[in-house]
Amino acid sequence: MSAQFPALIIIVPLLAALFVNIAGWIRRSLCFPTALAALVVSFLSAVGLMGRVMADGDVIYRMAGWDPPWGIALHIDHLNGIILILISLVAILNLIAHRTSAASQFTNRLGAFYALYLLFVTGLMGIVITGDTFNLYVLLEISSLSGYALLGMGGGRATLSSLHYLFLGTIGASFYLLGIGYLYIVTGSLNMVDIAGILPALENVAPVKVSFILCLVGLFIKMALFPLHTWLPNAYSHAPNPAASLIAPLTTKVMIYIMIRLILTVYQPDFAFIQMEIAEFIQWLAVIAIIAGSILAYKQNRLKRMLSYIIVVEVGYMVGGFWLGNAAGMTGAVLHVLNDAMMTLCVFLAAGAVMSRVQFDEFKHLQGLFGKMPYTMIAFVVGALSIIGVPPTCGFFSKWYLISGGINAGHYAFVAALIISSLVNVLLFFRVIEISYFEPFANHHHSHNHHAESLFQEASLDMLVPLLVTAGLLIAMGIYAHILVTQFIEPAVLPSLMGSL
Amino acid sequence: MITIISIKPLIAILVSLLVIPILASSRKPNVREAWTFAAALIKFGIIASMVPAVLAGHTLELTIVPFFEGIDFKLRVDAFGLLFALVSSFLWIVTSAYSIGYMRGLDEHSQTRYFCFFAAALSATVGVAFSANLLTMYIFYEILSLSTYPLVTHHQDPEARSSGRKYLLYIMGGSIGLVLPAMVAVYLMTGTLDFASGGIFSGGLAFAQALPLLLMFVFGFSKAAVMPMHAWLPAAMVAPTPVSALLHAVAVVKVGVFCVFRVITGLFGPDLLQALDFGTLLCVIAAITILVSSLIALSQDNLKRRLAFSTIGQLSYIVLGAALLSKSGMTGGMLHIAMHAFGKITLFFCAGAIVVATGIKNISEMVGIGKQMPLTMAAFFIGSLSVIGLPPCGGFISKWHLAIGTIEAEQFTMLAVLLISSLLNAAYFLPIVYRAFFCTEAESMFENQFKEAPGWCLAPLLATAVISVLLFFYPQPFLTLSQLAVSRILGG
Amino acid sequence: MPDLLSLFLAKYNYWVVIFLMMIGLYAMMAKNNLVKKIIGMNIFQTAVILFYVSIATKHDASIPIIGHGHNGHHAIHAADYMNPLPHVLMLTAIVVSVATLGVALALAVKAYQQHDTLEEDEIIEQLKTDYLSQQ
Amino acid sequence: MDFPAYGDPESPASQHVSPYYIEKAIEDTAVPNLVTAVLADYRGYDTLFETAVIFTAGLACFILLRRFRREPPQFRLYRHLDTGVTLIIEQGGKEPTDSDEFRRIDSQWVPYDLIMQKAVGLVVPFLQLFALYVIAHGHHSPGGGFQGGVIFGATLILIAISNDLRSTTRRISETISSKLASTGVLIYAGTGALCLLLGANFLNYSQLSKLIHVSTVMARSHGILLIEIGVGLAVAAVMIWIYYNLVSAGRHDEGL
Repeated sequence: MSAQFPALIIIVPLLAALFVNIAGWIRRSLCFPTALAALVVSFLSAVGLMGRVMADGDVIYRMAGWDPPWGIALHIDHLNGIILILISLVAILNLIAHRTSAASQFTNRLGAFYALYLLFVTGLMGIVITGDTFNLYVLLEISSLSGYALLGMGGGRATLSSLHYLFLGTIGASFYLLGIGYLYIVTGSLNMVDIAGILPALENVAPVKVSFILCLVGLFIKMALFPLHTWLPNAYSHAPNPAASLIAPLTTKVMIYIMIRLILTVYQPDFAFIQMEIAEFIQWLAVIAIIAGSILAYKQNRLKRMLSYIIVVEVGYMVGGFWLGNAAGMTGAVLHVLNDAMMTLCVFLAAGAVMSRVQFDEFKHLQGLFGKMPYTMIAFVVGALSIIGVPPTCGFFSKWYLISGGINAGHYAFVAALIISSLVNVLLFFRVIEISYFEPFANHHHSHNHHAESLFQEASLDMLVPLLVTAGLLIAMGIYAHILVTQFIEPAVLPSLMGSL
Repeated sequence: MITIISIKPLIAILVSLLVIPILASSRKPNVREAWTFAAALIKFGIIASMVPAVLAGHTLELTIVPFFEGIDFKLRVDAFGLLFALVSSFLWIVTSAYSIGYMRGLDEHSQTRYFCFFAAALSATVGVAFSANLLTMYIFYEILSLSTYPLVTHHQDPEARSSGRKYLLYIMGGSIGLVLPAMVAVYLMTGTLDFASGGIFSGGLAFAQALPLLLMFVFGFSKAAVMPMHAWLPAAMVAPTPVSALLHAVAVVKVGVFCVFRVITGLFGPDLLQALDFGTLLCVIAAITILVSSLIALSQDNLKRRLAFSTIGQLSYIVLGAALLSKSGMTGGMLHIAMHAFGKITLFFCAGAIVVATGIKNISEMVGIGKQMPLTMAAFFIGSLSVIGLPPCGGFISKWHLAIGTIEAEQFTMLAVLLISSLLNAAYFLPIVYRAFFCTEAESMFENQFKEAPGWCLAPLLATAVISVLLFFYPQPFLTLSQLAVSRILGG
Repeated sequence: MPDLLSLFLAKYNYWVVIFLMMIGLYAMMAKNNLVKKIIGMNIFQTAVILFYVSIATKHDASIPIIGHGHNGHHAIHAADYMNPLPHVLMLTAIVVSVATLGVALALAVKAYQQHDTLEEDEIIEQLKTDYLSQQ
Repeated sequence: MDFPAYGDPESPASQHVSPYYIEKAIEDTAVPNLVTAVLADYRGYDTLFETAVIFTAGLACFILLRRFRREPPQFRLYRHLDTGVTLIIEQGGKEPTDSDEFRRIDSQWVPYDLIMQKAVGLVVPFLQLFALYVIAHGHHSPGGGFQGGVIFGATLILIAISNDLRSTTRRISETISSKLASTGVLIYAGTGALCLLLGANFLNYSQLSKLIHVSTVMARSHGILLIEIGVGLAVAAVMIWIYYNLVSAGRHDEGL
């Protein structure tokens, strides 16, 4: 049975999505349990798969029994093994957290919501696990489409911002498709490892460079790197909470994973970093992304918009860290992919919990929450500390690697940008914590019913437990960062790096 | 010099952390206070149990979890760390007694939260004392600054909010902005951050690299309140007095100075600093801080702000002690941590007692208070003697060692600075005491309608005063510990 | 000069693809009406599909269906038939573009319901006024 | 640009992977139409997610637009069947729903076009037959699941356009179209999972030979046929589902 883990990870959520849609019409109470069961199965198989990868190296799963260049092969190594576990974990936590609020928001469309939720997770898992470039495009589209639908569900500006996200996302995906097309013309194959074998032997390198640029530009749009980030703040801040706290932590991280996969497996690092001469340019792009993102985040007065801009900053960290080109930078970038997903989930869940009680997320509505919702705010503080980079939490360790990578590569502007953005993060988060800690609980948002004070209490239990579990995970990932790095990230990043640099 | 692997240091740190859930869940105040007391006593007991081992020259170590190659979450109890831990844990017992009286006296709100964060702050302080490398110390340093933030802003009024913002800005700004990059740079240069007796820059260090690193550390640890980074300390006086007593006389500021001391002796190492002649530079920085803060203290009317500026001055004595790089200079510096702690905490307790009993905060209104509150003012007098460094109190011994240290290091200007600043200390303490007791009937502002502070406040007050006197006659535990530590650092 | 022209003639399909893509991109960016933007997006995606299909052709090769006479008794040589792979890929890409078109139209219809206009600047105007009235 | 010229056989694209497909497809899957062979078997995983994309689009339109609240429109039109007279019922007026000689028509007042309805009634069965032919003959002639499914969906949309939306929703209600969409994709993924249960990798139809006792090559071609049916069903159902939601903006009462 264990040989079938790669297929199980993808197929079980897909089948569950179909059942959930049917169950949505017949008996709506069935939807949540099936979705949860499917995600738990895929989480366990992801963990089992990671065990197999650790035991006997990379796992190649021939889909439909055909050998790689002809059929599609799923290729699992240390890097995507750990990210698979991350995605399924985030999906499970978010599913449990938003059980009641999803049921109340999507009353008779609950079946469709859970089906889209599962399809989004299947898309991401598929992207991470596949070893075929075109297959990656198809899965990219599935996750983006279900993302557009989930984000478009919110009221007011959500429709228009989701439409903008759709336009930019489609342009990005089409650029990526064109990039693979160029690769296909020159190499004739679609399988990543196969292409990597053919590329060095090619004499005319121009189309390969063009394809690399196209793929990169497409991915930069999808991951919202600074100049191309305009869709992200609107899309995430107007989205309904269950959708936002699922999509925000995962989409940009998986797109960065694709960039890492392309460079490490397909184009090989020495081609990407040395022959292309764009490493310098991208590092400066990342620096601008970090600084501009922090400043824009400071200007916001709504909690979720501020958090969205912080995601843009985190993307700047990861891209800048990865493009430093040295081992420390890359380890930092990959570790930051893991940490940032959990951090963003923790902070968005906390925002969701607050909004489930307060209905608005503008700062003036967050007064006196420490008194009323102590546990939620404690989890929010832990998430905030992790984003700032305070030691016991995991944010500090990835920042440590990024800074040491920056110093090794002699790119001091990047290090300075990291420090400045950490300081701005301190200001950002403590501004929010101050408001909710100092100002008395003004219940102007419950003016109509008089006994609001007593009624207003902590977030519901099934929202609170995942939140506290995530906060605990943040600290655990911090303390055991060393194990994460030596066991999972280094074996993934270093061989291909050592081979070429 | 064998290293014993024992989990005592870990238990010592965790004791106060584990008590927090019990404190948070206990309903009745006395149960809560009883638990705080119990935790304080257990913590002090564990730390005291380590004294014989350390006196015999061993160090207790414990590696918990690896962070990066070459650094892991390691605790090490050596003489210097033990000295600081002893002082802070003993004073926690005294302060928790005092804060019961103070909190009840002014019936402050949300006291459970106060006691929980107080316990967390203490565990972080002991954590800093026992950390074996710079990263572990940095972690506890951050936990300390975060757990003291709610304490400083206890009153939750706008003024507390702005001082809390200033407090965070200086401390988090310093630690993230300056210490983090410096720490990473040191790690990249040497591959390790463990405090080695002779410093870890075995291959020496170019001047151009050493200077920025050293300055980043000295100013980065803004809790040491070296001059440009000191502004948060007077602002933090808005906190309730027990907080400013323990934290700003003993725990928080001493942590800053302790870190600077560790960096100077553990990371750079005396001979490297000697070779690059940074000793004099540090002495100058410390001297400026001492003189300027003592002058400002003179002009302060609010008693607690005056005490705050005097603390800034006294801290720089310790930095001066380290910077002298001479044997008795360092011993004096280390001793001063203990002596100043007891002296200054007595003064803060007196200030708190006066506020509880009479509600007066400014010195100008304290004329003739001696008749109303004789015991408090007597303790105030002893405390100020110890801080000034006059014979009957412990302060004298540490300042004596500092003086000899300046002579050994041929820094005669520093000797002059030492003496002048002691005079300045006297100048801003003794008038308070004089006017409190020896004023004529006419000037006295009190018609004996006030009586002494409540028993809970008075007892710890007198206890610390008596101890600071006893320290003059039996400085043994702290003296031997500091001499042992210095011999290891210089002996190398 | 002639080689540039011959170069253009020999590989005209790539130029056509680039040309179409630019039209699509222009429409998406410049047009104000939502539906026109969606049409632009569709042109953009079709251009990429055209690019793939143009790779598959071979001179004087027939469509990739093996004739009746070839059921196995003598070898099929590849030059006779067109390359089937891009066609397969493009089947998927067409389906994807249709799906995206469907979702985009759904969003446009929803926007029309909420603001009963398809002009983007009017929608943004209305959103601004609602936001200010909320403040 | 040093790309291969248009249509030259030596281009890398046609040298590396595709010759295998051309030569081996017949032996492996006994399906002359290479595109269907590659589509459903060699790269069956791609096509599975392709159908999933269609399914996602259907879900997206449903979740974005569908509104279940019944707010009645301002006025409704009723036409007397034999005379062609149209009644306009204002808000709240009594509607002649019980009598059978009146029939409700869309509010955008469609002219009474008997010819159109009769013609469509005549043509639609043959069209659907052609659609099934296209699905079934994906092996030999160009066509397959997607094309056949779209044609089938188009016939139903033709009915909806010629008559009115309600007549089509009476024939195929929204719940049925949604369930059919799920079952279509389920058939596809189900066969894949079946091969998984039989011991081979996912989507490896040669394992079906254990069930239907036929050579592995024929098992593959039957597997492909099964897949085509699943895809055709799913695509047709989703087309209708999207049409229902898009046209009536989620109210499902009056359409084009």
